[in-house]
Amino acid sequence: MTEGVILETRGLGRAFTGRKPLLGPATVVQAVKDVDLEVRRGETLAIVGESGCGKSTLARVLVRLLAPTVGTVFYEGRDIAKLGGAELRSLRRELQFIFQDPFSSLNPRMTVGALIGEPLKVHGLGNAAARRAKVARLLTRVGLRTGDAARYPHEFSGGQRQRIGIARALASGPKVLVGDEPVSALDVSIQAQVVNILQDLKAEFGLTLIIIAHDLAVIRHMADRVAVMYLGQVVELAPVADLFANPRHPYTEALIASIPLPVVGGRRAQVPLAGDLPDPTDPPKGCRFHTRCPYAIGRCARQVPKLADPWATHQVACHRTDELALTGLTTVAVGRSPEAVARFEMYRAAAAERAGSTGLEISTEE
Amino acid sequence: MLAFLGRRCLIAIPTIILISIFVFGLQKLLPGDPVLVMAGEERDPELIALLREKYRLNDPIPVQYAAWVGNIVQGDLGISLRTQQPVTALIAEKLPVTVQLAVMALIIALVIGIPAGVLSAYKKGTWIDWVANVVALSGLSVPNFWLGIMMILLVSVQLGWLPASGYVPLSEDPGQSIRTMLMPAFVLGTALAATLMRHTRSAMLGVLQSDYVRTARAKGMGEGTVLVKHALRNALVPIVTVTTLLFGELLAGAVLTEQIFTIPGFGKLVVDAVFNRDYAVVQGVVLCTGVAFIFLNILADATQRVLNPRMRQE
Amino acid sequence: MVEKLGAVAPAPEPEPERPAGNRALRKLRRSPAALFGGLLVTFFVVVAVLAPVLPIPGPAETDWGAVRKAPSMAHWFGTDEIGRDVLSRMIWGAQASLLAGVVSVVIAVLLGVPLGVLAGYARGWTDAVISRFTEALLATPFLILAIALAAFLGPSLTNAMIAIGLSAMPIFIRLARAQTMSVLTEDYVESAHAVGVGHLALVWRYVLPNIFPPILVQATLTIATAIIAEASLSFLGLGQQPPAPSWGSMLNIAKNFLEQAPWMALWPGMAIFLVVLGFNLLGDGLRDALDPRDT
Amino acid sequence: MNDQPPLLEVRGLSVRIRGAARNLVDEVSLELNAGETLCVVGESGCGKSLTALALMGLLSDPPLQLMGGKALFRGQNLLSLKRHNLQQMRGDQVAMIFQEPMTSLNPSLRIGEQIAETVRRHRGVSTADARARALEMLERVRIPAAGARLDAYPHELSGGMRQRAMIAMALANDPAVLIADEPTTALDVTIQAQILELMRGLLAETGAALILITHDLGVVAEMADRVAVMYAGRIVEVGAARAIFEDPQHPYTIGLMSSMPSFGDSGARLVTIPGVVPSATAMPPGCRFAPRCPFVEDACGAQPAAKAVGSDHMVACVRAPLGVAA
Amino acid sequence: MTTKRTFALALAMGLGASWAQAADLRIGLQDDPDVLDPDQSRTFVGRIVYASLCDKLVDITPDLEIIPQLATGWEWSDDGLELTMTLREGASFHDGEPFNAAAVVANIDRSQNLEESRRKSEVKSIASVEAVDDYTVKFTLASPDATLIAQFADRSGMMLSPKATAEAGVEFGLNPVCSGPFEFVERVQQDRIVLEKFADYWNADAINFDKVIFLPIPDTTVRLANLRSGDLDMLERLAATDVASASADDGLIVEQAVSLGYQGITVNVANGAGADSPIGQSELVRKALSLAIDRDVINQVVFEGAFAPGNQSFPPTSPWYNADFPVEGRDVDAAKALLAEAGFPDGIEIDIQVANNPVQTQLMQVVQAMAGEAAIKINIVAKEFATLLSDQSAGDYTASQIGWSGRVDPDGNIHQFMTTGGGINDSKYSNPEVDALLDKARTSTDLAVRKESYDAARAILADELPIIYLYHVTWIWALDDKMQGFVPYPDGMIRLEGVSFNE
Repeated sequence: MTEGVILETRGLGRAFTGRKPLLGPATVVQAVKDVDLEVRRGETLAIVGESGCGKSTLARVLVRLLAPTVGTVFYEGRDIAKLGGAELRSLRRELQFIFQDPFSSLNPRMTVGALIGEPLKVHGLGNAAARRAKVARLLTRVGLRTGDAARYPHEFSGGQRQRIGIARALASGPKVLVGDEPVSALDVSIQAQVVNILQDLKAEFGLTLIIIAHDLAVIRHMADRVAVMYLGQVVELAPVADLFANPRHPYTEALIASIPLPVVGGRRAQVPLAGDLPDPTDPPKGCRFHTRCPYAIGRCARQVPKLADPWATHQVACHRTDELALTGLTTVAVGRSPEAVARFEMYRAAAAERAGSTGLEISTEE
Repeated sequence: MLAFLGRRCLIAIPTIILISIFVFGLQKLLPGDPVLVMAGEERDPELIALLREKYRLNDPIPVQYAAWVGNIVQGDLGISLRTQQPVTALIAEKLPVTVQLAVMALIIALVIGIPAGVLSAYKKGTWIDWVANVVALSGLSVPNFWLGIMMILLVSVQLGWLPASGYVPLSEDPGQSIRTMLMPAFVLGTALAATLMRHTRSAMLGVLQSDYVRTARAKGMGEGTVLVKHALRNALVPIVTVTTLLFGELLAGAVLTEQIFTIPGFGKLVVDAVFNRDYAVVQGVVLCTGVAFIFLNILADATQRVLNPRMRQE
Repeated sequence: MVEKLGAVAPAPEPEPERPAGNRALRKLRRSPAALFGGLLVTFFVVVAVLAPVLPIPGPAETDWGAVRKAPSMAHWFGTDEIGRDVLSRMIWGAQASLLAGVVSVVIAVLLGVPLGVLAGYARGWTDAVISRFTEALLATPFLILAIALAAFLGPSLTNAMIAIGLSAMPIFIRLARAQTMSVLTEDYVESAHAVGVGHLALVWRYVLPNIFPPILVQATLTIATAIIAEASLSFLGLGQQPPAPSWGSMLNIAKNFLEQAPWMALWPGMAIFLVVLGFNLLGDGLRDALDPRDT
Repeated sequence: MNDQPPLLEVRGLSVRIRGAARNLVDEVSLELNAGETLCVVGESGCGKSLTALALMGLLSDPPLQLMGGKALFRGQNLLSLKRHNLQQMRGDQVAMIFQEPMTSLNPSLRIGEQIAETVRRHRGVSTADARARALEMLERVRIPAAGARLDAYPHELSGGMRQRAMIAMALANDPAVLIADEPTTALDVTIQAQILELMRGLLAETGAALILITHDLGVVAEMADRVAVMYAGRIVEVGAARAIFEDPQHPYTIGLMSSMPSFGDSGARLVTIPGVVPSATAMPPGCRFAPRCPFVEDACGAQPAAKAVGSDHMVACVRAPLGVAA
Repeated sequence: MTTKRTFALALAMGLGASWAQAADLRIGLQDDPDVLDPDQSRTFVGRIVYASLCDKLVDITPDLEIIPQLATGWEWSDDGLELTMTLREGASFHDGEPFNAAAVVANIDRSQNLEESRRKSEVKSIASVEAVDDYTVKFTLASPDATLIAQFADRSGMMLSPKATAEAGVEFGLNPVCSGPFEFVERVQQDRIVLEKFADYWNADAINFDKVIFLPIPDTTVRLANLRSGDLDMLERLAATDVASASADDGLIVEQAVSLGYQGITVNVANGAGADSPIGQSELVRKALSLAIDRDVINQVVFEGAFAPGNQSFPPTSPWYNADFPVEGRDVDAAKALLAEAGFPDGIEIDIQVANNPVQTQLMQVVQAMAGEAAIKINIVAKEFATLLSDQSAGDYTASQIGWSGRVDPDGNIHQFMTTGGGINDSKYSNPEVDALLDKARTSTDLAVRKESYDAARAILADELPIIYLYHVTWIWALDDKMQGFVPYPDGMIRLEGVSFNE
């Protein structure tokens, strides 16, 4: 184990087997394949990719919500598959998960207080009174009222529920927080509130964050490092600024190029990728991306590229990475008039002032 | 599809074995000595002993079960203790009767239930919906046998329109056959029509709210096309499933109806057999019904697959 | 930053407690059909409970001089085949019918739900065994099963209730199994795993409360079915035994006097119809009220 | 702007849930000129989809109820058409694409038939001709192996292909107006890029005008000629795309743009709009953004009138034009 | 409801009219008969079918006199051990086989020796039977048996084609071949039994129907409704409570005959642990119960006065009825006094089992109400008939409401119930004096001696009351008024000789 690495995977793979038909073999989907990843203490690692790339599966394997079919996950040097009893409980306490859908991930039959207090109860942390106090503290920390403890999830809006989910994840005092698309179900204005909270909490509790996302803007904003996945494999892993400015995998380039930017008359989103994702039950041989890659050569169809140099800061799995000059995202400037810029500043100041005067960035509903 | 059928049939085997155990257990469950009933008013002890021996009632239960299953595998369900007719023959004789009743009831139920359900869903929240729902719920709430009695009283006794009971084989006199079966089929069909109407309504409500119905409307399709081609066609998937399963229920639901209208079908056969302790008949009929029910289930699933393109390929 | 937010948070005002059922209750109260159903059920329950104190003749009190007399001022609902007051027997019979409906469903729920939850939760061979068992039970026609069981246990109201309960059990096994499996796919269950919630707590705090609404709806509707089933069994002479009245056994007798004394068949039939309608309406209302899709 | 009357002119469109106190869509007025793309942008629940459905006469009534307004299209008021005339209009002159390509196609009908039936309906052509047109449309939306896909069921296509089929269906009768409700939201970003590109191309070919409903400012910036920003059922700001992006005037528009994480300032705190969108049952009187607005003042208690702040730029805010003063 | 009615109307009008044909007689039965083999069958309705299907050696008159049928004459030897019968010439079986002495021998042999025969006890007394000539047959008895001739008036006397029995064996019932006025055509279980006129019947002139169709319709109301609607021409066992309305119906004829049987309460006096009860141990208690019951009221309330109140094993209409013991009136005070005398001044509680059919439970509820007024609390234990029977045999009961369908010969109504070791003596009543009297009555061919013995036994039984008799069923038939010539018989059978439609 490398110093500073809190979570590490080696040769990690997870397959899903379909129902076996009467004749012939069952269909197998390699949702995650050959993933070697280190997560450093205190960093925010983003895992990005399109639907079906295996990022959610990977997140679940990392916290032992799913067992890997091959490979190992090490948490602080220990193989989490081999943990049992007290060690497993402490793992559950230290690795926490935030779900994508704030509507379905909270038990509708439990009060908010019970939901947030549950991890404490499960892990036997404190007596009832202490738990109540802790719940109240957590609620205020995520910007809800202590009185909300007696209410039920359905009485809250999506953003508020996601805060409840975050408070619940934080209750047991985790070291690592894995968020599976934690803000993608939220509207932009609410998303910003939750992103801010996550960042504040990370700083306060010294958390390590692993964020699964498909929204590159959010990733650009939050992440320290980014892993790009395609069809179950990590194809590129790099510090965030480096990745956006100088992508080294054609797929990453395509992803970045596809982002529609909120700039009128700016760069139009490109269409560098033709066709659809291949059938995951029958992935292409060789480089899995070669069927859609504009730069593919014969070798790509035959040979599987390895994620080169696992210890480098910028890793990429592409045979041609050194010969290609790929385009990243340069600074995006909105052509605003000075009046408009001033207006935006005015808004920022007024919003901050208002948050200060009420003591809350967010006021509760109704 | 074949693979699907194969798998479903394989799964059905343990269930059928379980049913056979239930069915056989019924014999041991039913109190009262069948031989005493069979022996007649005088209850001659010698005869009783003889009958016990003849029907192997003295053997240990597992031995009896094994013998019974052995015979069934060879297509022999035994002999009615009461009339000495072979149970297979009895079943062959009664099945068409109950099937005719069930089919007629089903037709009545379909003719009433599906249009009512479609209309009610389409007119959701209006008085039409309200009336259809109240009528359907009433249909579900009225005890079948009471409805039967009341109808005999009204239609046969007071008005003399239809025969109060009995059965004429379809082959003998189709008109009269349908006439005698009409009232029972109606009584049996009411609850079914209600069930079907409610299922149709809920399936249609779901489908009518679906995006593709909205798409069809956005394309400017007429309401008739939307309702039938786009909505009902998709709603039919659950409706057909329900109907297939209901047919199984019908076979069972015929029990009381046949009792009241004195229709010599499956239901009457089995109830009389229970009361007469005619074990072989009870076992044979319940086993057949059970197996039929299971295959109807499989049929329902298969139909669903045929109707639903998403499930068609495997 | 966050500490600061917490520190200056306004003194939270204690919110009035709002249990989850409230919304459902409000919706239920807005549905005239459900209200009517509730009213019917309540009416029959009240009548059944008050039977001993109502100013009516005893249900077994006979009057040889008034056999099968049509409804009159003295006997509002007429008298029966041995000169008993039909109104009184109707009122006392309500006890039997309601009891039969409720008790048999309680039996079915208490046996069926744990089995169904077990099957849905444990999966694997446990599920296979329970499922095959359920299918076999379901494949045996309900009434035949109930008749056989009632015949086996001997004709009595208690045994009819047991028979109906056992016959209705597979419905609840199936429902509980399906609901459990669907609850288990919910994100909040995964969330519970992530937090480290144990199996028992998961079933107790997550599965049971969340499968409760559909079970409640099904139970209400099954009460309706069970009341009809009790009446059917009594009608065949396998339910409530004389001289104690039940609507089904009253019909059983009444069918012999359809011409001479049609009222004997009319009242019990109407009563069964109304109380069953009540439960059906209530069940429908509950279903709508508890349906999370339709807010 | 040109001097011709708009192709579609919406005035005072209002929708509410039956029996509710306030409108879900309140006095919405829009203009769509021939051949242009108008983007309606806003967060979930702002009424943008309801507006589109109302224009198509597709509001599910009950529970929704059209409370008033008119939508003049080629001299006809779409909102008061007889059912028969409306059906003739829909799918022919005005067509619509929906958000979920998964659920918006009929699962039990073949793709070809779903396109052909609208052709038959509106053009009265033979089955064979309609099928030929369906094939032509599938080719135009660049579905590979279009001939084979005619007889495919929707579930046999990928999400992107399905959305292409939807577009083919919508454009089959060469409509003058296409309404697209979040057409790419359910798609991955690379597929979204494909679809947006396709739509741009087809619009240019056919000259159809597009009302694009979306929540994604990036998509708006790429596609829009003009933009309408909706908040809580009302249009708060409307104008040429460049004006809206480069010179937004309404505090909500500013807040919305500020909340977006940009690709520049990694790690800094995002500016937010405090609070949450008011629920349908608790719409504030007056300016609906007032409770969340950092610039709120007493005058916001009254419904603000739309003010022109530029040649093609209207804002519904009492503080507009928002200056450094006050 | 309106829609339903219109719907039914529309369909009813669209369909054909009634299908009954002129010379087909349709008879509604209360039950579906069991196997149609006289040697094996045991149901009452089965016998109704046999009345048209199978001729017997002898028949009875409505007054229970024995008259010739297939036997034209008979003679007893003086010691009562030999019975010689002259047989009808020219009678033949449905399969064309001739009826003769050999056939009689074969039939007696089958009744005695077929394993499944339920007639064994009835012909037990016959030691041998021989064909003296073609049309004379001689029975030799092991001991005198006065009841034998009466047995020949029922299933034991039914003559089956020896060829058919030899071929079909135990399965004869699936296709019975006899020599009666009608021959078997088909049977659909629980639906119908169809018989067709036998052209070669010796008394064919008296038969006016081409076909007889028996239709089992258990529900009395439905049965009556079918008669009214014209789907039946006649039915047996009209409910007593329907007599008034059926009589009032111009289109119907009601015929009645008090049956040979009885209904009562059998008390367990010595049959295992169940006998250990006040009522089982004390005849005073049994008497008290008997006194508490008003048999007239039962008859009025439950049977609308159509049945006959009873207090002994023979109905009042029977020549064997003991007029010294008329049906006593109700006396609650006397009943209470008897209870007190028996040591139960505060009353007692008795469980009485009853078959769970409407009529019997109704009866017991009336009895329960009456007994209650005499401080006898009756708990009605309703059981299914099969259970009731096996519990009764096993002695697993205190008292049991059960009846007996009755026999032509008085012996059949009393001997097997009241003698020690009697076949169906479920109360296990045992009194040597009664045993002697009943044995004597059964062996004597002297009617006076028999009557005297039965009267003496009755005197004892009236005190000891192992069975508390309640009433005698009246057979009630309802016929369409186009029927004529029907004669009610106390055995409940339907004899079709001389019956016809009156068009």
